[in-house]
Amino acid sequence: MVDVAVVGCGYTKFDEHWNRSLRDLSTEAGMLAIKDASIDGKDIQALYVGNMSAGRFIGQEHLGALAADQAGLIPIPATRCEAACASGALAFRKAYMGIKSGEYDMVMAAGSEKMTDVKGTDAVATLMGAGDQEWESAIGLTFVGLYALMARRHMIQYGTTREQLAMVSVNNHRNALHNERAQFRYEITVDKVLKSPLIADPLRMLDCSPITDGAAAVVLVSDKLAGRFQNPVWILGSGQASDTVALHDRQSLTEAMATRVAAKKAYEQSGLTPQTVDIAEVHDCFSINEIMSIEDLGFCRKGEGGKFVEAGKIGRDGEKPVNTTGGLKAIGHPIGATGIRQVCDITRQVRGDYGKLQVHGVKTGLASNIGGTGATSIVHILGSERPGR
Amino acid sequence: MVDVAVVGCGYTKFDEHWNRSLRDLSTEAGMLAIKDASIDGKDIQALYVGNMSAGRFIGQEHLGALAADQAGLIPIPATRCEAACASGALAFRKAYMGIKSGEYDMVMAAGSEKMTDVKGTDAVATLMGAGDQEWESAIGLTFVGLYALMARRHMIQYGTTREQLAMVSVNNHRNALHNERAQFRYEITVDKVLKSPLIADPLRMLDCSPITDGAAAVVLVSDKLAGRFQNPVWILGSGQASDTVALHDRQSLTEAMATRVAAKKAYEQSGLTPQTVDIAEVHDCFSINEIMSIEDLGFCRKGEGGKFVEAGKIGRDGEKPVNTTGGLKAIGHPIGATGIRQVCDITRQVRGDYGKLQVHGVKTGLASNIGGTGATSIVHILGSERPGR
Amino acid sequence: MVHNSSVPLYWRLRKSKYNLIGTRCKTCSTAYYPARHLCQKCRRKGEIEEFKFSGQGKILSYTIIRSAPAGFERYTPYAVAIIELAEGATISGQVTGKIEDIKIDQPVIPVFRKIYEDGSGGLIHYGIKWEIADGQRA
Amino acid sequence: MVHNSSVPLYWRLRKSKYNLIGTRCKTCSTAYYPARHLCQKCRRKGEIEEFKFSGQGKILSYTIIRSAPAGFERYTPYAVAIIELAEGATISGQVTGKIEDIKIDQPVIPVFRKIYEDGSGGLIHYGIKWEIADGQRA
Ligand SMILES: [Zn+2]
Ligand SMILES: [Zn+2]
Repeated sequence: MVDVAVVGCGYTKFDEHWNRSLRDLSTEAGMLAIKDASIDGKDIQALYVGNMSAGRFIGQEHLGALAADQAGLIPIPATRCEAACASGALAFRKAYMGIKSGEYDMVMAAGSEKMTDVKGTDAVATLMGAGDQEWESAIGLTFVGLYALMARRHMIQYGTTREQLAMVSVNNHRNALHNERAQFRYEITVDKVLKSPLIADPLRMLDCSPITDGAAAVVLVSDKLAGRFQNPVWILGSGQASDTVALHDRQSLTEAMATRVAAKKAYEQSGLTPQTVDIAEVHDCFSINEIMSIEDLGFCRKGEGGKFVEAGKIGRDGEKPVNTTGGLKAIGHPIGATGIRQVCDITRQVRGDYGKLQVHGVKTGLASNIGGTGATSIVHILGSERPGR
Repeated sequence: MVDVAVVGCGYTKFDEHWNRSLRDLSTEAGMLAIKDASIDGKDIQALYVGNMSAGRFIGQEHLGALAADQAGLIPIPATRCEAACASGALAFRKAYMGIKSGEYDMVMAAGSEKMTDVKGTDAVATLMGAGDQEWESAIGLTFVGLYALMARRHMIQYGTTREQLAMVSVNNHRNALHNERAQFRYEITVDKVLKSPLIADPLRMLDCSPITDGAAAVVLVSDKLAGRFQNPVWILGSGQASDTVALHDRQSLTEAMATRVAAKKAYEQSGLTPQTVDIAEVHDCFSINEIMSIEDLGFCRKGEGGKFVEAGKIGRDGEKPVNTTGGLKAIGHPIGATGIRQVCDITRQVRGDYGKLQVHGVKTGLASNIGGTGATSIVHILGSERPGR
Repeated sequence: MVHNSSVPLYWRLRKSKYNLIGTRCKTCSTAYYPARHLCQKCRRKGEIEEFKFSGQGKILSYTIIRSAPAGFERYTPYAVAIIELAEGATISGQVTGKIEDIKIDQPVIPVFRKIYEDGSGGLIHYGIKWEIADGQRA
Repeated sequence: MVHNSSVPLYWRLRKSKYNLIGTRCKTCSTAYYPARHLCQKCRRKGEIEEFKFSGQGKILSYTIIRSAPAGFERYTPYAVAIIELAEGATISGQVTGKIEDIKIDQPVIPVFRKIYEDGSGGLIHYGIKWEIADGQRA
């Protein structure tokens, strides 16, 4: 069995980049990761690109070849992976499996999305491509609407409060204060969240991750090459699972079955548990998703996510620091880039070289990236020690 | 090293399916492959889906989860792969690597495209997502236009004739006569091709593969499971390479560098050569591409593809039977499905159970799937004997 | 960019959407709406038949859409709910009537309404919306 | 669905498209149009600078588009060529003038023209087309 490590990472400023194209952003992210790894671009043997909807956002498909082309990596194989908002983690997982297959020893996994070339209502419609086009989009549902349906049910079933939801956003904004690449670098309060405009009741503007342009990239190597690098961060577990595309077809509106299945696999492979993993990046596209994810990943029992947040356990100095660099809410959410950005942040925290963003003593971290309303869920666990063999 | 075999395959009728959706077609193809393999759907551990542009054709992304959902395969991991017109072969290659990684022992690779829900000019624009949106689409180039630019150059550099181009379509139509799932099942003549309307000079209507709806699927297993199946068809070689997305950025307009790189790898792995492989499925999205592919795959020297076709060497009883079931031209070209359909046809020919479509004595076959104007090229070689070890 | 306006798509689903017609597996009695042609439980052993739902249902969850996708801008705010049908399937749908009246677990009945009008082509899309059922049925 | 009509995209590329401005690697002298900000040969060792092309070029290949994509329907038939610029880069572009006059290897010069008009918004997209150069220059 081949072991795989992350040896370089980087992401662009996440922002509304009116003056920059998808290809610019992708190339910048790739160069950042190459520089971080101190390698030569020529050493990379394959490229995996996560992107959700460039076909609709900018009229461009064939994103793998485009990224290889722009980064001067031709003729290496380039693969675009898509699983809606989990496209980034999907590219990462396929890159990892590419190395495990024995085909490659060094690959790059990147993610990107350029969302601000279309007007807002078109972006909202495009994002619904992650849901069920025939039965959800067709009746005017939006992405935030779908998560609102989950939020209301969660509040009724478990007594989760509006304030607890708001605290998720407050924590994410606070964590982003020192993240120079975050879209929003200011603190917000529960009160401010509760006074922000309703978007889809009970969710408000400040429960929602924004529309963002950005790209992220990481370099992965096999154990054969890992010795050349100072601080390889090992992939200890990788799990992926699917659920129905339409929310109304699920067994439960308040639980992401796919996350539970994917997490179980990643925990088993890593030998870690929800209790022993040090930090987590979770998918807070909307505040309710962070609460549900905290539960589905096993950090607390189902229904207790709100209380877990309220008790401050997800803070940087809490029991289980979550989204220590700002999460999707404050860093921004360029769909295809997010899953890779999460891995970048876990990698830096595990390496222990993250400056003002560093959480003390992190040896292991988990990244959970969710597509649509939970139809795809991908969980990775990374750590500083090579997997026991 | 794990060896991988195809043990089941099937594809839907390729057609303008006004009354059927992408999800219907995908599910049908999956069921055909499951039935052909005589397995239970529950045995499948992961799903890979090739699709180019459902986001623009039907407003639906997240095609992996959708296919798993519709086929009742939840919660297995589902991955959508995209490399424009090579999306099918890309899904196949990733499925193969998934097994080689040790992660899975039985997976399904499927491909699909639903192209007739939008009007013709929108389909033409959507297909240009495979090219360079900023510098090719933006000036009104079309896909056939790009291949026309190659055709004219090929004619000037190598003396390839208009008649030779036409003979490609004639051969493909003849080969489809007994293919019940082909979109066009009638013979055409060189004269008819030459009298069909000009679309982008020098290419005419009958040089072009059509707009098609359809889906295809195959089941792959590791050597551990292959013994359970009667006629496993082994993957002997797999190569993938990239080139610039824009045609104008290439080193040559008459040679697909990526195809040469991908083919070289597949030949080396398989121990076969252009001379010893029995048959080939090549990517005849436009007639010129079949001629260039025949050259780039090494069946003849660069520039002699036209003469190779004229001499009848690609016929079912020729020296190197090409597209023995009708090719993209006559079977139809539902973009994401084509690469998987090619593997289905090679699999049946190698198994030797293809009825009226059977070419006698086929032991090995090559499938070449090209994305865009050659920015992605993927070559697979399959055969009846397990790879020598 | 409003893909819901695709005429073939509309045409394919109109019977099902106008009449609440789904499918049912004769083998295990599971009812599917939207229709599935492969029973998720019995797979190939399941025998699928067309099945008309009664339209009786109740609200599992709901939201008010205040920021709409392209094509629905002129209808905000509008209510969307997940409805549990009496026969077991669950479905998303718009809820008509006064927004303040909508509550979890409330019984609803289907009504035939305009879903939206395609801005460019002028094609009007009809379908089922849901209305709060009267007191007796609650 | 005409993504070329995106205003930010148009704005980002207008300087480059109006003025034939690309880039050049000072290290190896390779010229890039469209601009690249990473030299394909020198990679990080290459120093990239802005570079204005002379506009001298010749036709490598050409075609006549008779079946157009959405947005270009009203302009058929129109000619598109791949142009090799004197400084080494190659680019796709429309060729103005009489279609019959176009031949391989013919010298061309850039002219500023309307590329197309966005049907819905009415935004007119300008850019460079190519014109057959006169006899002396051939
Ligand atoms: Zn059943
Ligand atoms: Zn240079």
